[in-house]
Amino acid sequence: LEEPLIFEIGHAQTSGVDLPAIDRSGPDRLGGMARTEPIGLPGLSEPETIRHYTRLSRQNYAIDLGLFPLGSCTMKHNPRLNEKVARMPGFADVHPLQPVSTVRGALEVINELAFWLIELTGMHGVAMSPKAGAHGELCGILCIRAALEARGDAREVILVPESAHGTNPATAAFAGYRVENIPANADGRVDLEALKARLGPDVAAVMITNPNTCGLFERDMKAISDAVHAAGGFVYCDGANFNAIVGKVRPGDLGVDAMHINLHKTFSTPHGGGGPGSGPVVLSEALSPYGPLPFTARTADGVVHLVEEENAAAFEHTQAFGRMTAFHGQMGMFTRALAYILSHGADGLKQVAEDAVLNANYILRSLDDLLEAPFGHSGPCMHEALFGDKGFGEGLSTLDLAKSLIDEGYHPMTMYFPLVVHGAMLIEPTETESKAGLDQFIAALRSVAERAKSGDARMKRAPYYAPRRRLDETQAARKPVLAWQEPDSAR
Amino acid sequence: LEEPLIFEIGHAQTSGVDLPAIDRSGPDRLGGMARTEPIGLPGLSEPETIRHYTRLSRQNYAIDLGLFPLGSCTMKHNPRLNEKVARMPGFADVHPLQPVSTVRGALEVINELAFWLIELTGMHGVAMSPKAGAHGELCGILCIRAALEARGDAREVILVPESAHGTNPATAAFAGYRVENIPANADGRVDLEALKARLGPDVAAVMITNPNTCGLFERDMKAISDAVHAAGGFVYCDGANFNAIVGKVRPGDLGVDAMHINLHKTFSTPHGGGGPGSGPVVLSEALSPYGPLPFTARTADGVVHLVEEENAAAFEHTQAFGRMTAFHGQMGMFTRALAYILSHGADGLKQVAEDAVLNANYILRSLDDLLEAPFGHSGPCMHEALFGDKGFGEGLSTLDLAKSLIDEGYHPMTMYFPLVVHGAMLIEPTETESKAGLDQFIAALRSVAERAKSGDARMKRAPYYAPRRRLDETQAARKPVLAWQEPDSAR
Amino acid sequence: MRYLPLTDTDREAMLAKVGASSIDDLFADVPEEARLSGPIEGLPLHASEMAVERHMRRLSKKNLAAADAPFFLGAGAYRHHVPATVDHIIQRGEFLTAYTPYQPEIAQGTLQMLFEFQTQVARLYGCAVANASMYDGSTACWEAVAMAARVTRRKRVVLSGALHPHYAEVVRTMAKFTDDEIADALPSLQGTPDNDGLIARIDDETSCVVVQYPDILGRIPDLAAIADAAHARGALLIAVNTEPVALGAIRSPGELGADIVVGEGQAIGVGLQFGGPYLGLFAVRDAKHVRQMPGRLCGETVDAEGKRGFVLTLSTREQHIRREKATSNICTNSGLCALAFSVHMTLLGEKGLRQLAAWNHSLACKAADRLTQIPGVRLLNDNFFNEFTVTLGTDARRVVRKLADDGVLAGVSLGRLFPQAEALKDGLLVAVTETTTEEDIETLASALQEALA
Amino acid sequence: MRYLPLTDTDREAMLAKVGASSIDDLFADVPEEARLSGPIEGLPLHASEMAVERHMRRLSKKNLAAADAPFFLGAGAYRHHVPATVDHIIQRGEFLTAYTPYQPEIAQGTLQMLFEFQTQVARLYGCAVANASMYDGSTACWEAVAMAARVTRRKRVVLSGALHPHYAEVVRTMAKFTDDEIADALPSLQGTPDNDGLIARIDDETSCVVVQYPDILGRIPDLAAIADAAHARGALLIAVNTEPVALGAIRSPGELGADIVVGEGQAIGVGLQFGGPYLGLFAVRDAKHVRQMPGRLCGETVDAEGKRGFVLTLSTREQHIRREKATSNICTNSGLCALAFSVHMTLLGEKGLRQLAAWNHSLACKAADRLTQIPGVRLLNDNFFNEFTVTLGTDARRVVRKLADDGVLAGVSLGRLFPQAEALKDGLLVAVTETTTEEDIETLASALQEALA
Repeated sequence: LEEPLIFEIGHAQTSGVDLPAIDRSGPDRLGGMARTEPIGLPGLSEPETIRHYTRLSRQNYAIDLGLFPLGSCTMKHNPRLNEKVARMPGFADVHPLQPVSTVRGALEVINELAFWLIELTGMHGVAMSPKAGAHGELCGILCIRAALEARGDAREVILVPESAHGTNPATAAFAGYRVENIPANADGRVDLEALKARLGPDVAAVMITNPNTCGLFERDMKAISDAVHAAGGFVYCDGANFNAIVGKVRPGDLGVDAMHINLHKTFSTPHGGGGPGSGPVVLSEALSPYGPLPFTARTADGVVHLVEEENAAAFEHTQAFGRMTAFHGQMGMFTRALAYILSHGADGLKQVAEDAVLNANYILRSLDDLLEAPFGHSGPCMHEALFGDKGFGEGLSTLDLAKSLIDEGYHPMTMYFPLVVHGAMLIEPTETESKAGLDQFIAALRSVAERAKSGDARMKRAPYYAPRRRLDETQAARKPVLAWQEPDSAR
Repeated sequence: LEEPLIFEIGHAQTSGVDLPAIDRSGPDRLGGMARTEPIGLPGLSEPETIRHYTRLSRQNYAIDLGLFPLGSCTMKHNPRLNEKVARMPGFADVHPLQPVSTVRGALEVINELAFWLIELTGMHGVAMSPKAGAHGELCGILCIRAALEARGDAREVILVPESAHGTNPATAAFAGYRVENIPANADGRVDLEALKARLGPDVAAVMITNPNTCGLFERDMKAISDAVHAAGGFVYCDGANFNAIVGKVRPGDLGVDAMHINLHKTFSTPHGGGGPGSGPVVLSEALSPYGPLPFTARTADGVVHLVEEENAAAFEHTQAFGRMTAFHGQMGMFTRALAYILSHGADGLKQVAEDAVLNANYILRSLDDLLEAPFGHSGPCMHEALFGDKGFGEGLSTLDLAKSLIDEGYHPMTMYFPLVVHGAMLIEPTETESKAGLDQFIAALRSVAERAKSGDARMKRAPYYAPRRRLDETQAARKPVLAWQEPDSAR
Repeated sequence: MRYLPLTDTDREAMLAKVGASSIDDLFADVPEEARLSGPIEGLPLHASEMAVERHMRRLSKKNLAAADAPFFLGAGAYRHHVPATVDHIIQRGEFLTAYTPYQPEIAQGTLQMLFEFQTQVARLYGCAVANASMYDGSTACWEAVAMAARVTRRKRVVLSGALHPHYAEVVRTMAKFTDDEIADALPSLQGTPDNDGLIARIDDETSCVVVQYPDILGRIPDLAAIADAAHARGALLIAVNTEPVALGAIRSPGELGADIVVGEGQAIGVGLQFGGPYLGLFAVRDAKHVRQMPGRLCGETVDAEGKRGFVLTLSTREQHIRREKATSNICTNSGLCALAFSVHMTLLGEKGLRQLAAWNHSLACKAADRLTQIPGVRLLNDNFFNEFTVTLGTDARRVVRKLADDGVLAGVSLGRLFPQAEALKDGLLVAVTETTTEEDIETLASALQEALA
Repeated sequence: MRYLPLTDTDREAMLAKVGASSIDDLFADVPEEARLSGPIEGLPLHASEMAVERHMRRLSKKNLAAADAPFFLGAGAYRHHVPATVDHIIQRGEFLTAYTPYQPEIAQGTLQMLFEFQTQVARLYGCAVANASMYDGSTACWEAVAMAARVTRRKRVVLSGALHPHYAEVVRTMAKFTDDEIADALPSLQGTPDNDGLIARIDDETSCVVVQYPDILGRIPDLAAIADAAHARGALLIAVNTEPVALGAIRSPGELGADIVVGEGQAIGVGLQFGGPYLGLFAVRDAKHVRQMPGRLCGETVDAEGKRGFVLTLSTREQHIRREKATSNICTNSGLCALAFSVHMTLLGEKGLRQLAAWNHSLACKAADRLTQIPGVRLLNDNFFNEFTVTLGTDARRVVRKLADDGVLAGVSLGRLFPQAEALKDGLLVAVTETTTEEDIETLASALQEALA
């Protein structure tokens, strides 16, 4: 049975809520702006609503159904305790502008999480308000720009490795910088000498992902940081891959000045089909004075304060570059992330990193006889394993392999990223997969890889057994249909 | 992907809970009964657990996925508010033996629900503790037996119509009665004259289902009651079909002495894959003194009391026949049922009955040109429509039609019940189905009915598209495998 | 009305299709005098979700939730921490809103779960076969008694005095109607159960002996000795367990010779819920008795393609097939509670169950030691799992009520359980689980000391 | 550790497979000096679910939840009743734990939902196209400003003084780095918005005018007049809405000529959550601007068999394709909040939304009438939807704090929102929704009267 759109089954006169009749005395006070035209919003009764969305949900793949090996995305198990905690009335049912005396516990959550993020990264401060990873990147880069401007040092360039996430250059550009690429060496790591050669008085910052998107730890990270600092620049670290080293390595010890933390990756707040994320940014001592408002601060008496525009001076924070968002950040993600950190504890977080890396290496070494592993010689991988498409049969691509994997019951890996590897396949199993589960996945992947190498033309049209066959993305972009329209009025 | 059993994927040393290490000083105090042998219980981590049960769940059909047209079962929408209400800490997290002063609200819920059940049925009292419909039947019959014994009137026989649910005769037998059948007339209703002829001093009670399992209202109900009462017996009404008349007809007005109410049917507490149910029994004035303990009673000062063995005398309830269960009944179902009743209100419950009956008649009249409707001439049906298998092609049965309906995306109807119709198909759509949904179902049913009449042999092996093909029930019963065993030790 | 999808337009079109001029036509078979002329008296009209939620919340807040007080009640219902995963799973619509799995092709989720549940219960109980659950422990206990009568063709039931009084009362109630003869007794306030006295009551007419393990006072009876004595007279031993967590620490009833093991499964996964819905567990040590069992059974089989699958089986025992000749009139199980139990047990696993049991026992030992430091408080039983009896030298019922007024839920007084037994009235049953903190124990001790001063 | 399935046996076997003798071998590329020698300082070891839940509950109870007090706060975040169905749906694992729908064949659930969501938002806003959501209203507001600069190739932004001050501050912050010039102002305590003053600030360099509707004081500006003025100068009108329920009662910004309509969707389905996660809504009146839009878009297409399906589309605007040339650096949407919004909106439907809006407005009118009976309290604006400004004749901030101490959450003081504006300090914003009872209004009135006496 195909599930129709709500616009095809609902009616403007149907409602799944019951509201009392209004006893209205006198005219409205809307100043003549009362809505007169129909809006065009269909309603469904509650049973129809439950059924519509339940049926829709079953067309989705999800972690709850199986391995979600998206490299760089850290699709790990989302603990159900965290969902329960986030719904406690003291967190879910408080208004961001309530008098501070009535939200002390909420401020304590933010402060406690901030404290552990700083501890885990070995940094000096943290901006909690960014709404997602890319927002956190922007926040970090703006801190750098503010710090440079504070010393009257107008720099124009940010260096970004070719293998970086697209958000890195986009963020740098959005913050008004010119982006230049840094080359990689044959190992898949940043070319230290080339970088050093490029450094100079125009370079505001280097944005590095570590572990990098080839799945490798940047061995020279400290040397890179030292060189950048010596040239008067700052080091931004993309924290998307923090899961590989959490509890084992502190970016602050490697000279990083700013790093965003995707709470929805390392700290397992649910991805929710595309968000919400949450991207706190940890900051070095040099950058902390420029962090945005608001934030929390615990005074010696143990009280946690909310520091906003009006009382920033009292907390000696007068150089804030501004405000990233209304209110105080993603509270609903903070409660979940804090519950996650406390559940794992110091030993558990270390085990997370170790199992994540072990699982990735297990995948790497269970497949590198069959699939090209371009950096398989560069040492162990971290929490993700990278493969290329060398040896695929005529006309078959990474996309075909990925779509064939759907027919085996799995979500595909990240494809065509990083850009430095042809037909890249980036696999991140995460630590919440069992060995038995990995073995099953490896067997499935080996089977499709063998078919790809043997040139099985059937793969060109995969998937065959999904809720939909391949979708025509070209048509979607060429003649965009972005909203439903009544059939008679439609194109 | 096939989902293995937990015994095939779990380990005795794996656990999805973290418990602190015990600091045990001194030996245990288990009196030498400490467990030494392994138990054989596998554990799974939390991610594996979520995935196992999520995958299993997807092999189920459910109301949330589609129409569930099981006649006599009243599979209607389960409101989500009710789930929320049942989980409120004051209901979910209270112990049944807490001092009464700490559970006044819980007792009020029971009392308030009891009040509305009495109002809705026009009866005199209600026993709230029965755990399910059949348990309620037993309770009602025991009240009747206690009442008869109290007047020194030992009767031995209970009369039950042929079309009754199996629980009716089973209950009567369990309560020590001999069961005799009452014939039906050509209309599908109880043969009043035959019944009258059978009444006598040995007949303790008549058990009637009204609306009956042929989907018809027993027009002569009042006459039946009068006759039974005149003969010194009692009238038990099976309340399974109360949904057809709730808010419109009160069984008490028809002379009923006892009727159980399936809260999981009429009042929509979830079926949960087979329970828990809840079966309060409403009682006439004649039977109320014999109702079991405990129950609640509101005194003139508005306080709700728990009446148990020790204080029954204070509440002038000394003739209770005993106790049906530990504690006070299905609290978790009471909260849901009360929320359901208050949500619908007097107008809504009436609308429930009307829409349930309208939906059933719509199905009856949309199919009776194609399928045999044995009592289609007997007037409108109530909340369920009954069909027979007349005209099916050679070798095709109701079972084949039902299994073919699975391939159309629907759960089959109730089959081979009531026993009075050959190859019976009993369809109860309930009031929570939309007209569009019914139309789709009717189209599907017409299509399989047409195939059945044309003798489509392919139907013998349906379903084809379900998670399983037809299962071998004979083997299951002949060589029962009722628990998992390690493969090497297995049969 | 938010639960009713039909619109007035739909209703009109449908009435036309069925050939009725109004909805009243469809109720034509209901005699005029039986129809309600107006709406149900006193019942308000339909209400918004918010209004109903508010009303129910107001009632909820009139109760003292266990989480909001030091809490020590047991006596057949135990408060354990239920992982959030359990509630997540049981709220999956595919489990929550499914019917009894009579159509196995589209009910393998429920069926496989039940098969796993049966295996878990059978192993926990040391039995060959468990059924797919029953209403609760007390009704399962009666069903076991009725089954023993069928198996032995005898009618005399020996109940241990230390059986939960509600369970005993359910058995007595039902026996009145089935003409079983009940030999029961009250528990005596001794440190060890009176096994000899119980054994002495067994005779050649005895169908079964019913013994709770651990018993209502928290003592751990010697099931093996009772089993031997029962079997020597041709009777069955029915063991009743109301705290399944205990079986992570003590030997299983099946291992000790119980023929039928029944119990309350609520402690694992289900929660307190003011007494229901709960989860009746039912198992037999020897598979030969399976056809005399009540309740649903799920069995393994294959489908037409040879794939493993599960079905409800042996239903010829049941009422919908056998009608008045059924082994029981039961027609539901406690499916969703069984799921909760099974999910929680899967999360625990053997390791977790044993750790949980050890933790419960350890905390209970601490509590017993602490409470017996209070002048006037005496520990009745030296051996126990997570629940024990103390005597207070005064009416415990009064003390419990007083402590409740002070916000401490002190335990279950024997006077509440056995109101007729004057000799027991000083006794207080104290249960301790992993949800009890050492601070809770201290609070109870202080409050108790003050109340007894 | 309950979230980690590997056993030690697994780990050994896997290390053997990868040819490492210990896990440390796999971290060989991490320089020795960068490795932590011990565990993170101060962080305890792993904890049971119960222990963590207790800790979090303790923190939760230190807050005064809105349900536990008469509650009148708004100012960009509104408390509405969210049907239980909404939370049930967003907790379905298939929605909760899915990734961005980059593999459309196995993500039609999320994609169809987004397509429906986009349509709902577009219709509510009176626009042609809405995107699949953004972080929140304030960041959506900035993205609209940035988009206007791309469309008009101008750099001067005129902000209404009655724009939410946090929104204005986000725009000012970002503009510092993009060299946009911001012309802003403070609101004046007048009963009607200063449309003329705003219009006077538009010049030929203006890329856009940003106007909140209803505005931060609860007033309803005449968008049509502003739109005309902006268009006459070649500027775009950006309308900002922070209370979508209002649009069930008042005309849509698109209908009135706004070019870009952005807002906060939190009020429908999402809840208060102390400020996040919220839901940025973003729509354009004219589809021609779609390629300049930021954020994800879901579009309809067909699959290889011709069946209707949905995909993320026009991604050449986005960072993962365009990198530094993208229209925005945004790489998530607020997917689960969008789902909550869409489910709630589907339950409401047009009828429900209009009823809800009417109820809010009616209650707000009652509250305004009641509060203005208090000596010293003056209603600033005669026209409003569900939120209005009163002046108290004294520092409202102080009054709000005092009432909070008495358990009444009285509203948002203008002093909290505009600490720099002495002239506004007597002002109090009062929001009233369907969750407000008449009793709440009475409680507020009494408390306010007492505080002002």
